[in-house]
Amino acid sequence: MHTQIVLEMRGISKAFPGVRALHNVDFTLRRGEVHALMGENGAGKSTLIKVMTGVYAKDAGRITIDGATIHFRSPQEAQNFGVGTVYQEISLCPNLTVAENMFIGRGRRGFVNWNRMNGDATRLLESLCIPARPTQELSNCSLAVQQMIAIARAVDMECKILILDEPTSSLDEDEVRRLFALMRELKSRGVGIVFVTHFLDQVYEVSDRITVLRDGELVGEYAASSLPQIELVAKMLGKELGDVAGIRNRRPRTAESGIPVFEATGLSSAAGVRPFDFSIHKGEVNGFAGLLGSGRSESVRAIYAADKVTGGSVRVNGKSVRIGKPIQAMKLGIGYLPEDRKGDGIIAELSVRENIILALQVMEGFFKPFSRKQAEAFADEYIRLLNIKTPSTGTPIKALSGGNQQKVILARWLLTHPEYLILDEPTRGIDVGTKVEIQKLVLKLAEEGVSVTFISSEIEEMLRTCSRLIVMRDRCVVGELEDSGLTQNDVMHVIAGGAEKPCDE
Amino acid sequence: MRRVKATGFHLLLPLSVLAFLVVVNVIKGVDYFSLSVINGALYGNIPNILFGASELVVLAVGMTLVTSSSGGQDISVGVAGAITSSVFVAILLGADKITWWTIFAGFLAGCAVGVLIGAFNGSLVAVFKVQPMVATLILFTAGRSVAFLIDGKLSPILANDLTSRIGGVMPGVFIQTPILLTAVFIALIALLLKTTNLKLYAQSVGVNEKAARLNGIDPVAVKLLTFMLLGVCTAVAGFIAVCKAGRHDSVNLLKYIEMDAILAVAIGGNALGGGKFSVTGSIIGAYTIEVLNRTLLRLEVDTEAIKAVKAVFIIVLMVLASPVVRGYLANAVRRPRSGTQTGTVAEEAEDGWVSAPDAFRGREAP
Amino acid sequence: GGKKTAAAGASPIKVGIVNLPPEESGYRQANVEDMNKTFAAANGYEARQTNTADNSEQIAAAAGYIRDGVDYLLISAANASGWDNVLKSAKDAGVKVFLFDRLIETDASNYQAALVSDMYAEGSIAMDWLLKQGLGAYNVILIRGQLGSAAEKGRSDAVLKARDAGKIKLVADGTGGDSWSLEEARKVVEAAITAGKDFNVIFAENDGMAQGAVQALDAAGITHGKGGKVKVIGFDFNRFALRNVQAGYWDLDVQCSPRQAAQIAGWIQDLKAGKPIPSGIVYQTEIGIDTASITNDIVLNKGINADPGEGVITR
Amino acid sequence: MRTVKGRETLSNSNLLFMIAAVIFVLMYALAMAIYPGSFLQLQTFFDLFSLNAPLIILTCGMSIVMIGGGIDISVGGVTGLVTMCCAVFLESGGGDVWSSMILALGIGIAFGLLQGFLIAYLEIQPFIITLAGMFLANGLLTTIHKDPLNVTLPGFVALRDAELVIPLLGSHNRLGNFIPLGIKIGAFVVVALVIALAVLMKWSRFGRNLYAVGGNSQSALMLGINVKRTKFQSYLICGSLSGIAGFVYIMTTGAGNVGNASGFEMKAIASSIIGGTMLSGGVGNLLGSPVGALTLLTINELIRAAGVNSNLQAIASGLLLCVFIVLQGVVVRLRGGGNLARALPSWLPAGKTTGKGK
Ligand SMILES: Nc1ncnc2c1ncn2[C@@H]1O[C@H](COP(=O)(O)OP(=O)(O)OP(=O)(O)O)[C@@H](O)[C@H]1O
Ligand SMILES: Nc1ncnc2c1ncn2[C@@H]1O[C@H](COP(=O)(O)OP(=O)(O)OP(=O)(O)O)[C@@H](O)[C@H]1O
Ligand SMILES: [Mg+2]
Ligand SMILES: [Mg+2]
Repeated sequence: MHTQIVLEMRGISKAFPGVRALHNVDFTLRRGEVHALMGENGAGKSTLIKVMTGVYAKDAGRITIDGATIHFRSPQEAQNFGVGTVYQEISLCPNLTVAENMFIGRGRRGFVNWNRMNGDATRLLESLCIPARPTQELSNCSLAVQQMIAIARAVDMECKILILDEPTSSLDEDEVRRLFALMRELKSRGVGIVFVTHFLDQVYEVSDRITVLRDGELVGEYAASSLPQIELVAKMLGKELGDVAGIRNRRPRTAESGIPVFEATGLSSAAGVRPFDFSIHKGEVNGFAGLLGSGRSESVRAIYAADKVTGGSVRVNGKSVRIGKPIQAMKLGIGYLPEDRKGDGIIAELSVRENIILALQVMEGFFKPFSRKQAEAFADEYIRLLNIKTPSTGTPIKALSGGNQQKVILARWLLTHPEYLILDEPTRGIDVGTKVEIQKLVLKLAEEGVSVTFISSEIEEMLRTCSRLIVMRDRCVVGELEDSGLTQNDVMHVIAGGAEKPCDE
Repeated sequence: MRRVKATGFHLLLPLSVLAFLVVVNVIKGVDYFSLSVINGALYGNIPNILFGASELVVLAVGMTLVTSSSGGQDISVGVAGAITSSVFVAILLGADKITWWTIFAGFLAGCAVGVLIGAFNGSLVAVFKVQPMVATLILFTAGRSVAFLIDGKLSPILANDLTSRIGGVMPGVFIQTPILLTAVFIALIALLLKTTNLKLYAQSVGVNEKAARLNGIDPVAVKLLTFMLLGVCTAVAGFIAVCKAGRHDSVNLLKYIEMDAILAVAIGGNALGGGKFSVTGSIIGAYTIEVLNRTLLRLEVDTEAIKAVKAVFIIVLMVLASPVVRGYLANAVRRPRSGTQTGTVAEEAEDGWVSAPDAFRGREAP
Repeated sequence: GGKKTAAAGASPIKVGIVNLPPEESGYRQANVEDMNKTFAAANGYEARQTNTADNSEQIAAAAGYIRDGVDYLLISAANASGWDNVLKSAKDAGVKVFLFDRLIETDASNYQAALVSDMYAEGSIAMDWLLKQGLGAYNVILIRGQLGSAAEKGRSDAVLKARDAGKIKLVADGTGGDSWSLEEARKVVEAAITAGKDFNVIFAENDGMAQGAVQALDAAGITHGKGGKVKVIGFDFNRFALRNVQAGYWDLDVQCSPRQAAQIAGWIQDLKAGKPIPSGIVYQTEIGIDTASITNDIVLNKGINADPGEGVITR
Repeated sequence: MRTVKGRETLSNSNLLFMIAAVIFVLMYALAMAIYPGSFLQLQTFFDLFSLNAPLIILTCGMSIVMIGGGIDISVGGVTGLVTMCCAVFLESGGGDVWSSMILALGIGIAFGLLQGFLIAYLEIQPFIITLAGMFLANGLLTTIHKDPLNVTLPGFVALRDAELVIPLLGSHNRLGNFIPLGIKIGAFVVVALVIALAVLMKWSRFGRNLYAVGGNSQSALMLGINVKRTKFQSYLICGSLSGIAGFVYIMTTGAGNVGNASGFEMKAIASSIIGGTMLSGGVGNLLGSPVGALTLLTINELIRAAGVNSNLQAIASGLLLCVFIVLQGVVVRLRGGGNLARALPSWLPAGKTTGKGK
């Protein structure tokens, strides 16, 4: 019996055109442990995983599983070998049913037994409390549900290695808790689990060991118990993290007086959000709080007219206006960073440069293209400002790591210098260091007089930045919380149902 | 980061294909490039190629735009060219006397009809969300009859000096007029792409329509616009074709050119699934097809076998240029120097070379 | 042809016509027009015409007409085979079938009569004329139409036979493709010119391709027509082609008449009157016209499609 | 605990198929009402199958390739080539019906193998390869034999003329004679193939994998599907079907001919799409393929029955096509405003989003 090691990667290197994503990285996974893989955006975590599962061919290095050297040429081989993976960007097929997505590509049977598959799926969905029907088309499920389905699929595979790349990025606390319970159970069965996340608390909650990557190189492997959080952050960033606590003090006061920058009454949209009132003042930062699927995204989409607006009136700086299309919102100084980065945000094939200048360019108009030089200058400025890791401004955005893609979209809106900026989950998939940077940025913007609506599934993060929280449940606004004394518990209480006002039809 | 000046990497496919064909031609006989002056115009293989490919080039340009924004192809371009040129001819023959002005007016009317046709196809695609190939199937089915009805009588004849100069050569000008018209057209398209955001808009819509809309682009308008531009292209192509032929043959004018136009776009390294595009590539692609056709004639391939030989040519060229084969070659070249030269390769990606041929793969970020 | 005037009040003769689409060619346009004009309601017919180049659609249409109960069925088949069943059901239903322009490979008892052009004869007319020109050497560029089509087979046949007999030399053998394309024909000639080939005859299997070939000659500064270096031969009797011949710009055009309607209508009237009519294959008589034999009368009465007017040539 | 609201939604594949089917049935019913003479006869309906079996078979093949996100322009060319090869073979004296069937299938498979390999494993754009495939087939055809060739082999002629006669469902002809309903073998081949392929696409591992590949090939890869092999197989099936269609073609018409099945690729694509398959992949229902083809054919029959003027026939069929397409678009749009378009802008019909898998 040769040790407990199930997976061993030695000297892994992988280069993409223009970047060295991995350089001589070692990674060891033992049976029955949860091993967190940590690092900043673009550190190479996802790449390491993809090299392991055969999505990418490695340039150098050796991978052994259970002592045997293996070389997967496709994810299929990895899967057949007992490696279950949930990739960072949900990789399911939107046109298949939920059940199919759970079982496709598995097993050797030549024909599908729909009854049995749906039955199995129902059981699996129920056991994990996933609110979806097996016969539903996947595209009808929300992102979170899709993520849960992907996890359910991987978990169900009876694998010896389970890899979870940021599985929790769009889950709520309840679901995270359930996922962790599941991970512990699998662990007890001897499964080795690789876990990637940017939530430090979560790391410490489930992980036994932590491997840190930085800029594609191995920093080290540590036992979770012996690595304090501060030190972990320092190792990830290669420097000490600025004081998070300091942020809170600089929280802006609500500008109570004066005309709101944006004001809506009875706004509703075709996506199904109930009519709601909303306003934001100059320099204010507010946010929508609520459980997953409570309609936060839909509300801000209604403000930006991303969905068809079906009712309500809107005033910008006191003037009554009609916002029927995103371009009208943009012209009024509203910017919107969408929640679904892949679907609504990036233009995958276009370059980082084009992605950055897109919104400003559109506002300039069809007949006023920026010169190449100007565009480069804009792109360079924001790549520096947000510390975006990209080989060049000409790289297609799809070649960037998830977190860096998010920064590009943020840059796009900052470049338009909006008066009012809506950020829906801007910190999803963003590393700790940058997360703090973004929070600081939001507050700095507010100081400069920009109004910001900030949505995050981390209530703590919202508390740190927002001066006012609008609470939603079941697609309707149920309350509003203000002032600095708020704690996470207060908010949870309101969200959970101590309703201040009933949800009226 | 470093600026890489290497541009045009995406043109490798069409250019290498073209180069290969030229080499074949030169091996057949070194006289390939010989030029002479006949009747006051340059004559030789090269002018013949430029002359013969003019309509195809024009249509390939428009097809590229439509492909980019809508992710589909317009199969009615040949038919649309027949209709627009029938309008042109009708106006010319309706006038008392054919002057440069009537020709200009007829051309404009043709363009207007082209825009209308584009608007019709475009609105089916953009508003009713019909897939382009099916939307344009309507006109593909009905169009030649429409042209026939506009002609009124059968195959009207354009026997006059002015149009035959447009289809041939102007006195005192060294180069055949269709070549010049094509050059002017290409220049105008270059100007259009330079002075507007058409490329950015079309690509954004083609790659991710939802995201484009959230950034203030109106996908419906952009698709309509590209279809209308293609409509203008069909008018230009029809104009050149009918002036060349001197006769409006609603049956055969620009027949089967749609497949060649689509092929030109593909050979140009553009993904037929939409998104990033290179007009230059398509133009080279169009000339490549013309050269290929003439190469087969020059090699005196058996008439019966000519299509089969053409197919073999295309397949061999595409295999040599395929991403996989290219990947092997590139690896063989890159290996010894890996890690150091990052620049050019990064630019590769930017110009859509890497992603271009994935036409019908699911497009999305990794 | 017979002049027909329907007896007033008599119920119209029901005719179903299965033809190729007018979009197919100039020949077909003339043919379809001719059918429409002859079998018009004013002449006492109730005619329906289906125009498609698809064999199965044609057969379906014929079957449909039989079900509709037509008296006569006129067929110009896209495809020479596959008709047996439908022709039998026509016989069962007492429907008289006339074939026009194109033959069907079936037992002659399955139809009444077939009125067609003899493509082989057309080729021979041209070849015989050519060999009488006393050119010394005959270096021919052959430009074929759609390979495998009846016209291409028949017209090429004469050329290939003459070549095999050593009477002519085939310098280039090209095709205008499935669309009998002017542009393609031009390319064939251009290729021959740039390759430095010596030739003195262009045998183009239709007028459009002959025009393309002539354009190539003009661009290369090679003389043609009456007194020119190259003899130009076209087919189909388009009026513009005849005018070119008349102007001495081309040398020969061979007729291929699309006007079968009058003849068939005559037969129908004869049948009605109880007169005997021919059965089996009936060939139309056709002529070739060169610069010497052309007259305005021929252009106006025998030509098809638009007339550019006397003295007008197409460049 | 959140629960799912019990709204049952049709998948896009089924939705588009339903729309196509309903519109087809309505159109046929309307035709029966207006032109009872033609459309009330059952023979008219069965002739649609008997005479157009090759097209319907090709449409099935095209749908399969399109569901996988590809396209095959060569189907018509291959079908034509097969008819000629079979004709030459049967007329050569040494051929018999069974070996000619194998020959037909063999040619189809050969094209499928070649094109599938180049597209799936060398990742060349399917449009270029299959267009070249069409040229290749056309070129080989004219090289082998370019004149029409009637097959006279008795065994084959018997097969060609064979039909199932159903006396009860016949009708009276012009002379009052009773003509029983006849159904050709091709129609049965079609029915058998459609059922087999629909089962294949719905229940087989290959079928489901192909939907996944068409929906989002990247995801399909990550889900452990052998994307290349799946694509390869789809072209192989399409090629084989072209071979079968070729044999059925010659079985219907009895001759090899240059013009056989030319232009069928466009008709097959159109039929597929009308039948609810999306060119962008991942959406489609094999049962829709015959419906799409029948829709196109019924449009022809309608125009014939109406006796439209020759010069206007193409225009009329274009207009009918337009009406049909717009109707389909409108239905999808209306439907798109409902359940499917949850988180999407309402103007964006649901079909589109799943099609592209973005
Ligand atoms: N397909 C690709 N093509 C080119 N470069 C890539 C590709 N995938 C990743 N990279 C590059 O490799 C580096 C590592 O990316 P990776 O996705 O592994 O980061 P990560 O650690 O997962 O970051 P994040 O936390 O943001 O997800 C990045 O610089 C990225 O730009
Ligand atoms: N693609 C979709 N298809 C169907 N229903 C959806 C989809 N996306 C969201 N929903 C539903 O719409 C409602 C509101 O979703 P929304 O995304 O606005 O919620 P949210 O509060 O922003 O939550 P999240 O944390 O997921 O962003 C929920 O009932 C959700 O389940
Ligand atoms: Mg990652
Ligand atoms: Mg949300």
